Amino acid sequence: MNMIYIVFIVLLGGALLTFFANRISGLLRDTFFLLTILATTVLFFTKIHIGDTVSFTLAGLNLKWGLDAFGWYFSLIVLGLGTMAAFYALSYMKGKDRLGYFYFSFLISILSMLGILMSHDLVSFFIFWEVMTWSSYLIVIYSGRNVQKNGINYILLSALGAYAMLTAIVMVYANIHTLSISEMINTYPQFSHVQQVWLPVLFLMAFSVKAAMMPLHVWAPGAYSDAPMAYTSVFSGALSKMGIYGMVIVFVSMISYLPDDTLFKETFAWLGAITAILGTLWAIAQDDARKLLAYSSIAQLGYIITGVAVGTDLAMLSALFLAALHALFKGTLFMAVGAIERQTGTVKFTEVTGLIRKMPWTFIASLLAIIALAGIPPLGGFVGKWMLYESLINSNHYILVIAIFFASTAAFLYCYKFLFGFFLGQEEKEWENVKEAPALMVLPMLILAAGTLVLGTFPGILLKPADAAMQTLGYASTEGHLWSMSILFNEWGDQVLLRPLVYAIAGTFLFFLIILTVKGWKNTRYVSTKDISSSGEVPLEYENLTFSVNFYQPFLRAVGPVMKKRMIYYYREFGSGMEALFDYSRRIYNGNGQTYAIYVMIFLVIILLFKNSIFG
Amino acid sequence: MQEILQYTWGALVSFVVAFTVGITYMGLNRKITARVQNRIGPPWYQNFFDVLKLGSKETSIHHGVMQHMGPAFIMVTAVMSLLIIPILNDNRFFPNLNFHGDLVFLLYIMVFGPLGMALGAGQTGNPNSAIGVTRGLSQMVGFEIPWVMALVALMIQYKTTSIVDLMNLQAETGRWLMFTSPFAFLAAVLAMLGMFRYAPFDIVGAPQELASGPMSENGGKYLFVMMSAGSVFAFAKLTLYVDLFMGGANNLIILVVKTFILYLIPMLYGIVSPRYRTEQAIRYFWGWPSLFGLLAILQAVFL
Amino acid sequence: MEFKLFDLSIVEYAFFITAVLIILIGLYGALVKKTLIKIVIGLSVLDAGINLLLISVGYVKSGTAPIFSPALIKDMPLTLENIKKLSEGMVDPVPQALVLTAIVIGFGVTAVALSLVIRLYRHHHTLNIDEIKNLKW
Amino acid sequence: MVGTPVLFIAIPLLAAFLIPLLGFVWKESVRILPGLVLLYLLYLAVNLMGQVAHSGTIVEVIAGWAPPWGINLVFSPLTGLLTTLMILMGFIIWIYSYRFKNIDFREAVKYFILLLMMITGSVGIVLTGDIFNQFVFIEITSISAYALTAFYKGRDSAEASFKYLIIGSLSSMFLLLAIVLIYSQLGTLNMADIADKAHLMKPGFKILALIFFITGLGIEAEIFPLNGWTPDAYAQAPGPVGAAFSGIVVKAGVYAMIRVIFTLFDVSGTHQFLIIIGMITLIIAEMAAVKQDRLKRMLAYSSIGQMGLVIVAFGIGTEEGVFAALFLMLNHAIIKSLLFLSGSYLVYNSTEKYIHETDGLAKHLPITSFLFALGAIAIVGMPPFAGFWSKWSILSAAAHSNMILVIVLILSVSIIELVYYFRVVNRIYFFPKQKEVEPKRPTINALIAMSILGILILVIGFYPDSVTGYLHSASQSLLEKGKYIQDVLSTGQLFIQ
Repeated sequence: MNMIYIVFIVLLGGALLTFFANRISGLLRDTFFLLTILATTVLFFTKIHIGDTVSFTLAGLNLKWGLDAFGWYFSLIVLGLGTMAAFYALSYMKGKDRLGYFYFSFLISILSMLGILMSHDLVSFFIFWEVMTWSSYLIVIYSGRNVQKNGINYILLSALGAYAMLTAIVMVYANIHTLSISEMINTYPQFSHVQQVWLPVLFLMAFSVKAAMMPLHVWAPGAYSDAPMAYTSVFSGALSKMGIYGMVIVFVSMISYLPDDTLFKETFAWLGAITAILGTLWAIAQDDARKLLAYSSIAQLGYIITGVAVGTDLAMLSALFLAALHALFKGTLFMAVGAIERQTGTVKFTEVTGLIRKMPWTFIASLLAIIALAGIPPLGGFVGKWMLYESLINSNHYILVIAIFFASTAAFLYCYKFLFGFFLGQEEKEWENVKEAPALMVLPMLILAAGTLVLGTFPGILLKPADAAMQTLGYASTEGHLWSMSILFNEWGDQVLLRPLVYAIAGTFLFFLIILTVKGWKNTRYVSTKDISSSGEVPLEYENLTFSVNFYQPFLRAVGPVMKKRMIYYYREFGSGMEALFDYSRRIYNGNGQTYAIYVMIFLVIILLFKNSIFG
Repeated sequence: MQEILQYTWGALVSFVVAFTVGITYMGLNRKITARVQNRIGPPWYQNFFDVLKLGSKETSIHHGVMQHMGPAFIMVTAVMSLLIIPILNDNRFFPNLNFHGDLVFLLYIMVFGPLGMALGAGQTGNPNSAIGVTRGLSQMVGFEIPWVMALVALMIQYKTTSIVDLMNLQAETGRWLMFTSPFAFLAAVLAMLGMFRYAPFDIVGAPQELASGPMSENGGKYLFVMMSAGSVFAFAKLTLYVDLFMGGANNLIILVVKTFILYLIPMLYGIVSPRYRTEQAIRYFWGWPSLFGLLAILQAVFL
Repeated sequence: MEFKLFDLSIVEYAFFITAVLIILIGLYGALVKKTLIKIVIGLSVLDAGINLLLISVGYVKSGTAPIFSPALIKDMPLTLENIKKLSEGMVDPVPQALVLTAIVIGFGVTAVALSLVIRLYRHHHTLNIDEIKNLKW
Repeated sequence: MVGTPVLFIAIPLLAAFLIPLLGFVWKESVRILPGLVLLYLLYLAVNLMGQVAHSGTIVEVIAGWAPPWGINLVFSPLTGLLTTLMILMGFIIWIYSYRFKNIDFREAVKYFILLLMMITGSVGIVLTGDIFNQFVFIEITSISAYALTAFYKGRDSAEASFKYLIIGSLSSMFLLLAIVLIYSQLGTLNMADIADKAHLMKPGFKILALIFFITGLGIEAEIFPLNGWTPDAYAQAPGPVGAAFSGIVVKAGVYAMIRVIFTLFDVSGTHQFLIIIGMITLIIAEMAAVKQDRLKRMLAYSSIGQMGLVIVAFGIGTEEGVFAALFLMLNHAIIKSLLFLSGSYLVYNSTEKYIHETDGLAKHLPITSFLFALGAIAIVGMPPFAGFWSKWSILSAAAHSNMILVIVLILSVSIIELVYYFRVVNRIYFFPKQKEVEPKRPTINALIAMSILGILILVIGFYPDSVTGYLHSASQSLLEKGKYIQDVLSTGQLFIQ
């Protein structure tokens, strides 16, 4: 039996076993869960090789699964983050109920993502896409908060996207009578002009929903913040990347054929940039850490979309690199929020402060992730952002550069808010007894955060598979070509130019740190945060010195006009309008049997009147 | 090894130069401000005493690791900017880590230190620090827009992202960019007003209101390092402007003259201005300066 | 056998017109009258009209009963031609069979309807169909 | 040969009359007998299906009168498939309702007789080859359905039943009118014979007859605006009867309508008419379903919508379209029955059957809730469950006929459908339980019945090839009109010779 089947069977069987083991004992369930995900990861990376395929027939359709370098790159994200999140979940979810259900959905969503990456035909792609939707939906509603609002929003928009994709798929199937993705791409230039425009539009609709692009992003803040944090890291880190995966395929294989005057790429690049800007602004306004990170995810995906849409070699490389990096740092951050939620019971910046001394490891992981997110050298985020800027400048998208730059500068605001809100500031009595999260939660965070650190100096680790993925997509590219793409890479061959800078930074930092530490070492002592000077007075015990409400009020006042109404407001208006219409329409059934009989007669009379035009 | 030693020596010298000049400028600022306001004011070398006093003071308290590291962060920014920005045209002595694309790198490294310091300020637990930080960050988002626009305009116009290239270009043609790209210069200079945080953009530290904001819990060695870093950073920024728009400098004297002339702009503007609130400041930067930035880009694209 | 609807005599027309009239009366009763009993009566009238229409289709003027009695057959061999010849002048038996069935069905439906009316009256204490609208929308 | 098609009608009718008699001897036999009958018929149907696949359509002549004079039963791949489906659904519903009216013996006798009659009538509608005979079976089905709708005395069931009865009487009137028209023109009642001679009819009469048929059968097939009775009847009938309505009775109605349109007449424009009317039915029903506050009523509207979709698929008219329609009929029978069966346990002790009374029942009725959720996910067409494949085949059939608008409309409506089903599922799983609601644990036989349906959903979902072969031959047999005529009439010629 082919290894591809075995991986899927292991995942599905493991999911079912985990689900049923829940009835027997918690330990058995956890064991099954962990074994399944580990076995999948090991099998996948040792036994499945790039180029393996299997094909079979189902319901008269030829289905084909296989792995290529592009899929492999994304599988790396899925399984890497998935494994870490699985370890994290064991500890995070301890003591909650419906665990069988949670682990089952978790594994099924991993399965569906692998399935998407391995599908070589449209039907299995769609099937796995939908499985991904409902399995993640199950987790979104797991907590039971706002299921009717956020859950329905999520499933509704996902369905909108999925059905757009389904329309495109049946259009393709009717045209070329085959479902193979590569066939579709090959025959795309021969499609009629209308179809050439509509196909990518429909596909991109589906993908932009999952990638949370404006204006289809409205589900994301609610869904990301409602899912348990152990899964949200996968949700935002890996699942949203499936949208990016699809977008890359569509952009590379379809839109590049369209004539330039359709402005397709420009529109999309701008939508990505607007997503980044608005996502950032809304993130700044949040007081709930989960919401903040959710909007931040939307914004980060906006950068990636821009990179994909611009589509030059370097832009694509940066998008792929950022996609993996986003998984690393956003995974870490969501896990950190989860850790804080578990230890303190709240995730509001306005409630919890001063955790740095209580949860130092969580703080270190968050700090690294935040630095990577902000794109500050020397961490990995900078490399990705750099490539993006460079590709935008080289391809003459100047205004876009400014938009992206604005978004990433404004991102510092919420980055600071995250760190300050949780870890810094006054150490209040209320949180005196908070302990560091268990090792099983801290370690995955630290490992992921360390990943961003390593990638800052050695991005080649990730750029090589990304380059291989791009070769699969048809970018004429060799390894030498890759290194000559960006000025960051050119002189050191396989490593970046930044190294001496990194050494200089580290050297300077350490030098001054040592000065600061050595000077007056004996005399300097730690004092609590209550012991501060406030205009010469010593603050009293009861004085509230925590600053966390209306954190960025001045800034939000300045950008007020753009943030008056949220996009979801318009959706809500539309939705309630539709519901009113539906409510009105059912009044046709007014309950009177005689009226129904009269309907029958009216129906008959109408048909009789128009029988000549109906039955020509 | 020889090379590294030489670089380190050069770095030290440039640091000392930048420190001296920066502190002097600050002293001059106090003096001139006083004269304009019809006071006598402290002598121009007063700031040297201040720094020396801070450096020699015993520091007895800190509020945690981040606060302890904060000044080091800001120092990294100052030193790195100094290392990346070429100090003199065609210089042999001063170390230079610049590379193609250092403009973008600089944009990021310039916010690295303030953020690090902001973390330190945050840990002190003084609400004034945090309020100051939020104001500072918000204002930064404001002035980064015209600043980036100006830089992007330069990048478009001269097809390079390297400072050295821009300096060489000015040396070759003999024309300063402030004349060939006037709008970019205007936008950059207006953004500089925000960078220096003198009035009307001094709400970040607003001494009367916030007890000097982010700095408020720091004293002794911490404030010493911060002040030093501030002066070095100020000099580095002025040098950058000189390099970009005023043709650089062939020796230190010319550099000092040009930087001082530039420095007069935020200083004099500040003396005669009241204080903006944060949102007013942000809107200010997104008004005329950004318009100039846009004009600069249009000029770069179409001319 | 050739069956035609419209080349018929006045008498045969009379059947059709009567049948259609009865159907219309039945429809009127079922669709306009508000009382449940009247609606049921209307439905029964409707049934009767349809049955009349059905039977009139098979009507042959002054036809005989469709029975191949020994007297009729005598000693003719039962070939197709002979059967055809014999059956000319007989009324068509099929509609009669149909009508019988239809009447039985109509009876059943009326019985169910009336029992329902009783139940409705007990439940709602009214026979006005406009007031029996608990189930709607 | 294990048996002939006539047994499908004869045995259950006989059993229906024997039930009360045997009940005097042994009370339990009232419950057991229908099951035995249905089990035997299921065995018979499966056997005959194998035989049909092997050696072609079986045509059985009743009482020695050969077609076109006598009544004949046709067991073709199409009718065989539907018969098997109906008997299977009947059997599952019998398992489910084995303990129904456990205490009240007289009620149980009535229930089982009527249920058996309804199943027989529906099977008869499908099997018969004679339009008047079909009319009789429709009436048998309808009368038992009226009675079953009014089964519960306390509720508003009599009202629902009476509405059903008014509309049903109109339906039978139109059917008889159509039959009169055809008989007066062609002098025959045999479907194959009518199909053979249809071109002899005057076009005006032909269309008139078609319109009467569409109106009459459209009432049974629940097309808009002839479906006023449907939500009331579904909502008021006992749970298993609702399942039987959506799984058995409607299917027979749709079959009759499709047989008339595809085989009896071929009038141009009918297919477009089907698409339009199906589309309107689908849209209005799904729109009405969104704002329902009663569970079974919502399911009823959903059922109407699905029937609209079936009619649209038939209207596409290609082999693929017919295949898709039959696939959807199959899936809908299974899934909607599951929804009705599990749903009626969720609102078991409630008089008003409000949706909010199901809040938080997942903790108390885990398996029932799970099966309901499975059905909801399956019916909106989420892969990898059964509903997806039928939706896929409908869409691809529409795409092959270049009906983009139809695709867009179907998918838009699917989104509406998704919303209201998921709202209910969310309530069941995540809302706090209402205090006054007392959940009723399902009996073991009910659990077995629901589980069978759940397993069927999974089997078809993961391995659609298990049914597609039958569906393909069924759809071919519907479209090969000439073969149908020949199959039936050749029996008659054989008989004469």
